[in-house]
Amino acid sequence: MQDLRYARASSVADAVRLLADGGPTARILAGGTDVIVQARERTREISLFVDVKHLPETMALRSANGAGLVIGAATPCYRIYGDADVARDYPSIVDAASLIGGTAIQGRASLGGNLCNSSPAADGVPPLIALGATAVITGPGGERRVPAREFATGPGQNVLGAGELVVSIEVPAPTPGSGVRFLRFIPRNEMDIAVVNVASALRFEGDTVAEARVVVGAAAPTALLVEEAAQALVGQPLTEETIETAAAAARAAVRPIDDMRGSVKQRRHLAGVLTGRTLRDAARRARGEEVASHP
Amino acid sequence: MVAPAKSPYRVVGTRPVRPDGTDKVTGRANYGSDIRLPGMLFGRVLRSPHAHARILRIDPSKALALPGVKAVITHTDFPAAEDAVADLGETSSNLKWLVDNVLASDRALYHGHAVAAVAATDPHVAEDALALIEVEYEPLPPVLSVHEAMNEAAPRIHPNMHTVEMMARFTPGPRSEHDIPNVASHLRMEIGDLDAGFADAEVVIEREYETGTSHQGYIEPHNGTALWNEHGELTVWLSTQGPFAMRDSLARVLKLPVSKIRVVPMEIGGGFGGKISAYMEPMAAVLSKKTGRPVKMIMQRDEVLFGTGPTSATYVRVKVGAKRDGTLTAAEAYLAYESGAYPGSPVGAGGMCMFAPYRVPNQRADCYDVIVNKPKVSAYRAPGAPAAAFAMESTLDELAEQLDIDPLEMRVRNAAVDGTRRIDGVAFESIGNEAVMTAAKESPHWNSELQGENRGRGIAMGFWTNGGQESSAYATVNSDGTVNLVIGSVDIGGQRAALAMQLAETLGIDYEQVKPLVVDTDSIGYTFITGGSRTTFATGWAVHEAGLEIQRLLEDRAALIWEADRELVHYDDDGVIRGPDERSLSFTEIAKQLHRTGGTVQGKADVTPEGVGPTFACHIVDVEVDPETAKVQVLRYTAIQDVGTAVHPAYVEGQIQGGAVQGVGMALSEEYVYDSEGRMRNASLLDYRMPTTLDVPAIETILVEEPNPGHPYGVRGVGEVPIVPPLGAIASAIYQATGVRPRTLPASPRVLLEELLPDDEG
Amino acid sequence: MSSRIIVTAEINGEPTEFLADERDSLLDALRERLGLMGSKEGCNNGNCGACAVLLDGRLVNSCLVMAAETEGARVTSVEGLAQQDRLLPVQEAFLDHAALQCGICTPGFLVATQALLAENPDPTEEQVRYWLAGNLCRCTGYDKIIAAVLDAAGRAATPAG
Amino acid sequence: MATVFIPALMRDLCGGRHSVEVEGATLRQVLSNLEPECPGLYALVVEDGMVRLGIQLAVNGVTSSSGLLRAVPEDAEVQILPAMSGGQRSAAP
Repeated sequence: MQDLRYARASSVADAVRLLADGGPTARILAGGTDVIVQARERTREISLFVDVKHLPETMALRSANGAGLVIGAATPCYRIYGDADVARDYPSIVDAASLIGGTAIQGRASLGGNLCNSSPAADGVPPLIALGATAVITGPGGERRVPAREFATGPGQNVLGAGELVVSIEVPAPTPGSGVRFLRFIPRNEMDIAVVNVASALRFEGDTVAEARVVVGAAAPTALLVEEAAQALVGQPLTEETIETAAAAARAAVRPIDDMRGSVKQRRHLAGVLTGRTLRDAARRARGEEVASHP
Repeated sequence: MVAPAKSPYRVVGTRPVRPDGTDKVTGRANYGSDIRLPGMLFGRVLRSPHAHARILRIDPSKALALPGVKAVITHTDFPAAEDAVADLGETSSNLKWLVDNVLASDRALYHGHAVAAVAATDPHVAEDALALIEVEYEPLPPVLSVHEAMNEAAPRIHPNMHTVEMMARFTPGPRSEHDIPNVASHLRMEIGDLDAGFADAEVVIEREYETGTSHQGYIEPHNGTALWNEHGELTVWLSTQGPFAMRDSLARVLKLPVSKIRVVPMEIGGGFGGKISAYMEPMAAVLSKKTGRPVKMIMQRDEVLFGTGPTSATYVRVKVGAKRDGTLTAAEAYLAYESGAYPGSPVGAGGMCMFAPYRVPNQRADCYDVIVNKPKVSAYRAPGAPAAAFAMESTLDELAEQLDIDPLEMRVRNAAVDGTRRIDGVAFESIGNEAVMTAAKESPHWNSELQGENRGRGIAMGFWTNGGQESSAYATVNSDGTVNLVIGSVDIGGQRAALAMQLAETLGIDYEQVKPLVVDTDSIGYTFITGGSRTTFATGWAVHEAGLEIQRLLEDRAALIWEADRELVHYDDDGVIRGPDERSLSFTEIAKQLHRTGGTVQGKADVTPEGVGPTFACHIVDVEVDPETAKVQVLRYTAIQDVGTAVHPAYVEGQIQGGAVQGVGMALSEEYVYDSEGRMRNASLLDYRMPTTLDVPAIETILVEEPNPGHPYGVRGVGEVPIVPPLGAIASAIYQATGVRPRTLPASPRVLLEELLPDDEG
Repeated sequence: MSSRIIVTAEINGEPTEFLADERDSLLDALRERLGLMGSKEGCNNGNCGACAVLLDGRLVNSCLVMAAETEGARVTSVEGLAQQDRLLPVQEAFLDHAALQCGICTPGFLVATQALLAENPDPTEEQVRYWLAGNLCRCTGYDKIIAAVLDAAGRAATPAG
Repeated sequence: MATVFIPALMRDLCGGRHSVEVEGATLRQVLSNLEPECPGLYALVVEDGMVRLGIQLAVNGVTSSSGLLRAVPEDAEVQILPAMSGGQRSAAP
């Protein structure tokens, strides 16, 4: 563990001040499941942890009817998937929150942390992008909102400026006829980093796909919103043919790398497979069918 | 015979709670890393970032200037180093290799090779100090596979080393006429006439197989705490499978007589063969000597993976010939195993075990021990056998398919029986091989129908033999009718229970009356490691002998008490001593009288038992392969094993289940991943993928109890053979599910997908 | 340079004040500062579960919690599971089923199981396996652990007579 | 007479024979009596008066660490084997 200090923020403004005073090596400490490992293994220089888990804003979880969902940036996964309203209205978020790490990791890890760690393979990010979520950022210059899809700018890099932190994530309310699904591929059945992950969101008008979003993770420097996949789906009923066209679009759009966790060929192929599977499940959910996130 | 209808024993064969159980479910048990001594310092190790590099300079001055840092050591701080350097050449360089592997001398030979160590007042400071030790390296080209290593153009990792024709590891024979680059030794085993055997065959197939490097994966990292006192006496507390083996290693590296070293075995958090060799312990000792304070060292997980001994990555080529009716006529194997940076892979054991379940009159195995720039391999559960068995079992399966014979029937037809000669010439005696195959044939699993798409069932055999070697035990009778049983065998998974049970059986008393105690190397006679499937067998034998001595002494005492003819006094199986005139004393009754009739009684034994019993296993596995992702899910698993007498059946089952799941890991997910520079890329339990609860089903076990005639209670070693069959069984199941036969393991989705994908994709 | 902090927390039911290095994880603090050696370090980066504890009742890996974070918190480690001289049903079940071999992963499994049963007193085998997937065991192949957990759930549901 | 099975790579010391019959009541006697038949073999198996590390000798298929003093029954089979048990001393350098 590198030499570092710990400070507990007493308010969002206090957190902003602590971050600003701490300089570029100050980091927000939410669940800590990434940053504590980075500090211990010295893969990222950190001199100060600013703990934001004692603030109502960062620990929020509100899903007012019709007004969307607000997830505090530090709200741990277990609270997210344990919430009946979230489970009903935002099942793809539950899909992700319930498979990040094991149970003990989910006791701490947060979607805000997942976003800010900005790993291309983050499991929490594709569902947020597919749902059109927005990160609410506060900093020395006040508050700003950045769409989840624009948040990460590269592996480990994001739009946060000096002294800025994500306070919460806002997710629009589901519209009638919509269905969402997130899946990842890992070699084991738990405790792995995604080789590829995909979130899909569909909105039907009758049998016709009125809106579609397919987001592929771990297959490009940041999670990738595959516009061509959406184009292949919108305006038609969802069929195995349109699904295959969307999957082919996902395969064509990804820019994966070869690393110890997966090969280019494997990732490209899996992007197609998971696109198909998430679309089928999303359609089921749109029809009101039960698709379980986990046992 | 699956299980004896009625056990002849009272205690053996029951399932009592282990004596150390309560401490282990309350967090009170003291493992090696739990020790805390006054004034203790904390040590850490600096490791090479290069797989192969000359070490030009090590400058610890900045580290030593850091407040709290008390000492830094390098290779030259070992007293044996000077002699060891002179011990170059082609003859046995054991000592140099041992010392160099603990701390690199002139060259770092693998990523993670220790180059310096530091002791400081606080673990954080020790870690800070590592970054301040300056090491100048000259990187050299690394050699990373047996194929690379054996190529004429390959750099010689040990330039003075020549291939020796060996009887066995470390035993130089004549220098080979063909000096193969980086091959430390070549061992050939042969029986019969191979050419005639193949000439006799009607079908011959030859196939190649490879396996990756896997690690024992014990959850407790290596640890060691040393105190070298002012009188030159060294005490080391640690988690080890072999306190006496560690004492021997320390004596050699530190040039100390064994009487100056006391090794205190703490509870151990898994070993599987990996906690025998010395790694940090000599460093902790020298750091303690330099500072005059106790020094505690604990490895981080990445150090465990790249700085200790995993098992060999392997290449095996096997050729098998058979008649049309399935009768095997000849089998030949070429095995090349990575030994890591120093000689000593378990390739000979691989060659010895792979054909053992079968009656093959003509056999040959050529075994090559190959140096590469990776960690020196260490023992891992049935060392060398899983990879070799994978090759043979897969080939046998393919042969059975070609001949249209059921794979289990193919094995039954060729089963080795009593009198069958193994490749090393030994003729089997009292083996349970056929009984295991019969039990497999009759098992619910084999007789169930496998339904569903993309599913397949595989079956494979495995063979291993267990060890004898030295063990000591003594037992003292307490006045309340209990017995303190003192042993030198570390309890790694229920050994206290299994040993206490054998003593209770011998004495005809209850299991609860025996209180086992594991002690340090000053407190008991030499006891070989807990490993090699030997503890319940060999230490059990010592315990039994100690019990027999107590019986004799109590007979003496009863005769004295009764003033009876000694010849008429007998200790009976029920723990009652009977004499003339229907006199009798129970164990508890006589125990009460000991102090008033001449003092306490102690039985002791030092044994080196023969009569080790070979063991066979047959595993059946059902898998489902996702045709789109190539992910393999194990659906059902049954392990059938000849266990001799199961002393504590629950721990026997546990050994089988644990071994099987380690084999599943080898087959599907576990492997070291290196980059082209030889750096290990996945040195964490996130990316070195051991099976989780979700990756395996319940492991059904069928215990075939074929008692070992060479042991008082019929015990055979059970711990190792269960890791042998899983690789072949799973590979065959994958073939049945997909039509693709994996020849490289692990059959990770990444590798298997390449085979399953249509060529036109992408 | 390291700096020292004083942390006040409730450890296994006892109000406790301890001195820690600001870099200490909760695992470091429990073991090195408080002498509670029951929580084990297997990987020190959240991948094995041997250090699992309850933090304000929630299952976490203590290697991924800073000691400083526990100011004002409730921590339960394996040492805090048993009540006076009575083992919990889950501890008894682990002993009866031989669900431990070397025992190094056992504290983490016990704490995790206790957390599971608090939330779901009657889990299915699949739910047990899912909940415990973050706890690695290398000795047992998990079989007897799962059996012990299912049995413990049954025992807890049946009050002792 | 005991029958000593000769390992493949030592057979050229014994005129290519796979096995040789010799007298001897202990392993030391058997190996000593073998020397005229297989010159050089003794030194490959015995070092400093003890069985070399890494080798084990089996009598009727049973190995032991009792060394050269072990009794050899009449008509016994003797094999010269590589040490192979899990975690044998020779597994570590």
